[in-house]
Amino acid sequence: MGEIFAMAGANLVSPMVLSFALGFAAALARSDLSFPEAAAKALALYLLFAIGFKGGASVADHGLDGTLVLAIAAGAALSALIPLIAFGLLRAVSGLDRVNAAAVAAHYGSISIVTFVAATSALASAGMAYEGYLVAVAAVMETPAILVALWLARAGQGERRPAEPGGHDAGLWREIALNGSIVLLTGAFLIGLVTGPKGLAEIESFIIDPFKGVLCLFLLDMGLVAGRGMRTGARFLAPPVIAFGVAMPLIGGALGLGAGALIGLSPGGVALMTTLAASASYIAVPAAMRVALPEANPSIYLTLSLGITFPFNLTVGIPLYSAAAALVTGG
Amino acid sequence: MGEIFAMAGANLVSPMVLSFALGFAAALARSDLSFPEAAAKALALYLLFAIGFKGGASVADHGLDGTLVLAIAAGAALSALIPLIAFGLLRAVSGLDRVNAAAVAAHYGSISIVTFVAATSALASAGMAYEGYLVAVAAVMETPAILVALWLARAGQGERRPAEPGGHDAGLWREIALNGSIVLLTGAFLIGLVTGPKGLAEIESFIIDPFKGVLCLFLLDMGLVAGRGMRTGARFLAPPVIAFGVAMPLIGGALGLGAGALIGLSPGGVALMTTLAASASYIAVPAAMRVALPEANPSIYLTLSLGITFPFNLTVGIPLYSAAAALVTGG
Amino acid sequence: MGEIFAMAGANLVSPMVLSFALGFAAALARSDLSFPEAAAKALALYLLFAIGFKGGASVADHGLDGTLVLAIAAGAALSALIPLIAFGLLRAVSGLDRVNAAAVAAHYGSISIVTFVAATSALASAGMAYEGYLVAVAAVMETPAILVALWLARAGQGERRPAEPGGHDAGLWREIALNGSIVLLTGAFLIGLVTGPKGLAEIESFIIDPFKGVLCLFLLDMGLVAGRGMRTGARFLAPPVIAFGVAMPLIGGALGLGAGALIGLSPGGVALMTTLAASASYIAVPAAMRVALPEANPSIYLTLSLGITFPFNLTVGIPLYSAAAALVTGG
Amino acid sequence: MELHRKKRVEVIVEAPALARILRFLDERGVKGYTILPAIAGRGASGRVWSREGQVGEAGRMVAVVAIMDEARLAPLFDDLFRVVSRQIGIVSVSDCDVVRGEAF
Amino acid sequence: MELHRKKRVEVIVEAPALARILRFLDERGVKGYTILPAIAGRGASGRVWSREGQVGEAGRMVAVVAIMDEARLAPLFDDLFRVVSRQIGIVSVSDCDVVRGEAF
Amino acid sequence: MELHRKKRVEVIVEAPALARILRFLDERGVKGYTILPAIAGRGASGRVWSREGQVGEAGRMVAVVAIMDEARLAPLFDDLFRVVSRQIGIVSVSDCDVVRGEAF
Ligand SMILES: Nc1ncnc2c1ncn2[C@@H]1O[C@H](COP(=O)(O)O)[C@@H](O)[C@H]1O
Ligand SMILES: Nc1ncnc2c1ncn2[C@@H]1O[C@H](COP(=O)(O)O)[C@@H](O)[C@H]1O
Ligand SMILES: Nc1ncnc2c1ncn2[C@@H]1O[C@H](COP(=O)(O)O)[C@@H](O)[C@H]1O
Ligand code: NA
Ligand code: NA
Ligand code: NA
Repeated sequence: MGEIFAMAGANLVSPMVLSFALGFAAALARSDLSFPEAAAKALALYLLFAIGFKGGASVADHGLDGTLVLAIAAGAALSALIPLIAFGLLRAVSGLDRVNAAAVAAHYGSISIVTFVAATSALASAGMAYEGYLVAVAAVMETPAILVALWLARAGQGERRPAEPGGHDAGLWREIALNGSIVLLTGAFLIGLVTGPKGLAEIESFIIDPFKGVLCLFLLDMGLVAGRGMRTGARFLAPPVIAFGVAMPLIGGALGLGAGALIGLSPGGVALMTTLAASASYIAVPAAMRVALPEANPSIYLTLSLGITFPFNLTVGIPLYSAAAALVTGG
Repeated sequence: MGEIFAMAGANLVSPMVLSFALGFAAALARSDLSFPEAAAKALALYLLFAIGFKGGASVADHGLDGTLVLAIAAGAALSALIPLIAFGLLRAVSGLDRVNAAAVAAHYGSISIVTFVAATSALASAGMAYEGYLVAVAAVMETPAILVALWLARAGQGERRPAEPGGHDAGLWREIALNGSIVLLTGAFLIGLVTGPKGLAEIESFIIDPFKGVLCLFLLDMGLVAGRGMRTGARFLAPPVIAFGVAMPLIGGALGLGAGALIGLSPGGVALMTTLAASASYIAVPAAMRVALPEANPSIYLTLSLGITFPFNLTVGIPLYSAAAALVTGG
Repeated sequence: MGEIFAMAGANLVSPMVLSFALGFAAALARSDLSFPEAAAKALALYLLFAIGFKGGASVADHGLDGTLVLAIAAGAALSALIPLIAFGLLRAVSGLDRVNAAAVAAHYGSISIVTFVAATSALASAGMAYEGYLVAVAAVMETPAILVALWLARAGQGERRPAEPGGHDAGLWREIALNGSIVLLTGAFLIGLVTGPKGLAEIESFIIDPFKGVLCLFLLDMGLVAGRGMRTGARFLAPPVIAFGVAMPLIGGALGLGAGALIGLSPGGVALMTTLAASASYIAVPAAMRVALPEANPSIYLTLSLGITFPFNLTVGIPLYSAAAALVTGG
Repeated sequence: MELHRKKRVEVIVEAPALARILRFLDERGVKGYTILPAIAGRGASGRVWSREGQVGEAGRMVAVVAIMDEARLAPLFDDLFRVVSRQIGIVSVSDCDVVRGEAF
Repeated sequence: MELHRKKRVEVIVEAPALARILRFLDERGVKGYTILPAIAGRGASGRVWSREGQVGEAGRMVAVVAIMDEARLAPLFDDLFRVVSRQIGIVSVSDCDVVRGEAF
Repeated sequence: MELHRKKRVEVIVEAPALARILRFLDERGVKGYTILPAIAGRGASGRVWSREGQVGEAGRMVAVVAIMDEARLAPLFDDLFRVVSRQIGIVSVSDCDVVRGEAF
């Protein structure tokens, strides 16, 4: 128990979390501190490339154990299941209409890769190893949630509305499946897998050594964006919606914890599976919702996911999930 | 004396100074070499974060000695005093009117964080240590000069002009105080202070190892911008104004030297205090002047600060101030 | 022979080539993965600065051997000669008109610095050293090809057309000679030369350690741009033009190989000279052609150079040129 | 040189919907368009946006400018408006003159 | 669809003054605006600017586009001009047509 | 405030030709202009471009906006069109109103 608090405390005063807090505070105080869009995107590309490559190289090094397929199946199942729970919960308690509830639900079934990255970083500091292929699980979890949420949104509309001009659905599915971040994460994973530890050795002073520092800068930017989102968007979040933003990661996380333990992941692996299930997308899914469900209000789902759930997971969630994983696996 | 020339020589042929010279020459020759705005801003964010964090971590490591408060008070006093001297000098010799003289004066009371960073880098090469909290002194020196300069500009207008539409002064003060670079510098300093050497160890391969190289690229860009400024703006600078741009850093530097020695800073600390006092802002203060004193001509203050004083400090000033600091402290 | 295939195989599954392939495939599949323009430019600036600096520092370290002047003269001669061959070949087999053939020819006489950088990286992996001043040779080879190609294009127009409004030719020559990438490459080379191994030591954790990783990210972006180019531009390339895009690097490379061997470069040096002669510009020359030969169709020369020749050189060419260089020099 | 009167259509729309708008313009045979970035804005909803520091596309706006003949615009305008009005965005039309009348 | 004639106000102004301009537009109840970046320019003063490589805001320009009803513009235009003319910048007004007339 | 009718010239042109266009405007005594970035486009040729990930200038477009008096425009317009039409780009002209008539 003491250890848990120690890890939670260490997490809270890590440069990563403090950088996020700095950005969040600066935005709330209306400082003009800001990152150029191009710089934020470049940092995100770096993080995706590095985390994907490292995962692949680690699989190449340690070999594939049989749980890989199970983990991927479990990830896909969680991504499809969580939106159903989220949708039910939102409809029951939040007063959001069907379309908005479905749009929010999609975010929670999908994942936040930055939360995942921050968790790997916290695990590394705590000396907990994890399965490299969880990066592939993360990539797999991005999409199913979107499909389920669209089905939820449209189930209520009786039948599909007539085709809109310029609105090919085929284009939409390709866009979702070939979404840049999935492609980069998966591609870098495959490159890491093919080139293995030798490839990693060639570029590790780029993708390993400065990784945590880059993550700090990126979290600083996330803090700025999240804080600005809260400043301008908080009025769109009714109290039950805010409560959902804290409760849902715990529910999703519990499912991830169970799934990870069942399929026999390592303690670190269970912690990451829990984190993935608990995290909510705020990059890929919002864009997909603007295309597929334009009637839903982005001020609700973006503010909730980035302004409430992301900070919760980053500060309280990650140490909690790690502790729970250690407990459950006896690790 | 020989040592001084040796250090000056070493400084002149350092990769940092040569990178600046390359940019300056390329711009004067009208090469189309240029940095994207977003890249330049990203480099600046990196430098602010890194220098702030290192300062804080160093204070956490070495403990606060009693001179911290003195140094901050001295910095604030210098920042308020230097504009008075600069203003008097400009009015006496340069022929600038009250508003333009006040706007220029604000720049010299404030500081250039890149000059500070270059000085820390030169000190490191020369093996001179310095107090980590001088980063906080730098942050404190940004603002007072602006307030004094506005008072100087308005003192002559009898009374304040009537409120302009859209021109809330309260907004202005908040903007100046919560200026992005002050917030980032101070915030990173605090993060370094809280996380200490352990936090630094986590991200030092990002904020320490590549630091000098990043600084070279940034100075290359500064050279390009300064050279372009001189090419298009030199005609706005009368000879006495140019002379001021070289004399004022020496005057300000002398005050900084005295203050630093009086409060008992280390030789490296005195060198930095001298550099701060000698340096002139070219990022934060110009933007503040466009808001607060739009009547002043930006071609004068930007060209002077970036095209004359910055190169002077970078090439001649820093080794001179370091040598003087060594002399005065007997270090 | 076995070694050659081994090196070719190793090159094909290097993180560099796979990153390019990932980008190329993502673009062909119409993924929305993309780099911000500012990030791509920043990566290019880094690579130019790093490769130039390293070359200069290496010359400072190893001293200038007498072949430097010969190598530069050979580079300039190749850059002027290759467009003549390319132009003749294109006019004979491709059906391109005079202006388009001349524009394409300019690209093949000039060089691709990224191909050069990738070759130095492959040489390093294979443990082959090379002369640092080849960076200067690369800089010299950018321009002559443009002049020859303009002469080829205009030779057929009888006499020069009357001056266009806004079309000063003097401006054009300065733009070409002071082109940003030449200035940066040459400037960084000179800085490396002046500051030598000591300067390199100061910034090597920025320009050496992360170099290969940065190159991977940049090649990923190149893959995206090249793939997008092929997707939208392939219809502008008739089969003989495509064949030219593969044959011409072999012809140019053979000339480079002979020249490099004749003047007595090291095996690595010959490999680089071959690579320079084989590579085709896709940054500097296209822009120059838009200014100097706006009648030529950019969809032809850009698609050919970036979509055909660059991938060919990166995957097949570099190991082939290295093997040939080893063979010829007996190295 | 003789000038020809054309319509300049300006669509300011959220970035995720851009592909849909362009697909629409392509299908309807619009001859050309140019996309300009926007950096921030505010709408009647009071919703403020800014692309500073943003990684995602949602909450970013772009401006599509297409110059075309009135005869080409008339049959597609209502549908264009319908596509845009489902998204965050506005459409406006103004007059302009060009030289090569047949190219628009 | 019926079109309604509106005014398109375009303010090209230095970036440090942007907050002041937007505050003004907000206070005067303007319903919406969009801010576009500019990359370079030259004015009557001969002053050339370019944002390449710039870190600071001074010496950078932006374009604010606001479409609004003439009845809304008339009472605020003189003050808007006064704000802009203290800064580096220009204001121009042109006609345009929109669909939802009441939204502007 | 009294408004003066001016012409707003908009040149959308490939980036490598920008220096040439600006040199032309400078030589002809145009009092001011502003350059806006573009991010993508398509023309009558079917050629699609996008500046995403691009390092070079070729295949990138910019928009030059210059507000000027009709009397100033008339003598330079034909030559401007000639310069632009050799490059990838289009020119359009529309009406707008400004306050300080003599400044344009
Ligand atoms: N009247 C207007 N003038 C210019 N841009 C507008 C106007 N109204 C809305 N916009 C733009 O369209 C976006 C969405 O508007 P809205 O849907 O009203 O929130 C705003 O953020 C602005 O960028
Ligand atoms: N006639 C004009 N047309 C378009 N933009 C202009 C014009 N005049 C000035 N500008 C813009 O406004 C800025 C400041 O102009 P000035 O105050 O005259 O130096 C210029 O740098 C241009 O970006
Ligand atoms: N009708 C149009 N409206 C707006 N922009 C256009 C139009 N036609 C061409 N453009 C722009 O000019 C570029 C070159 O056109 P083109 O020369 O026809 O390929 C396009 O990529 C667009 O950015
Ligand atoms: Na989730
Ligand atoms: Na100072
Ligand atoms: Na070549």
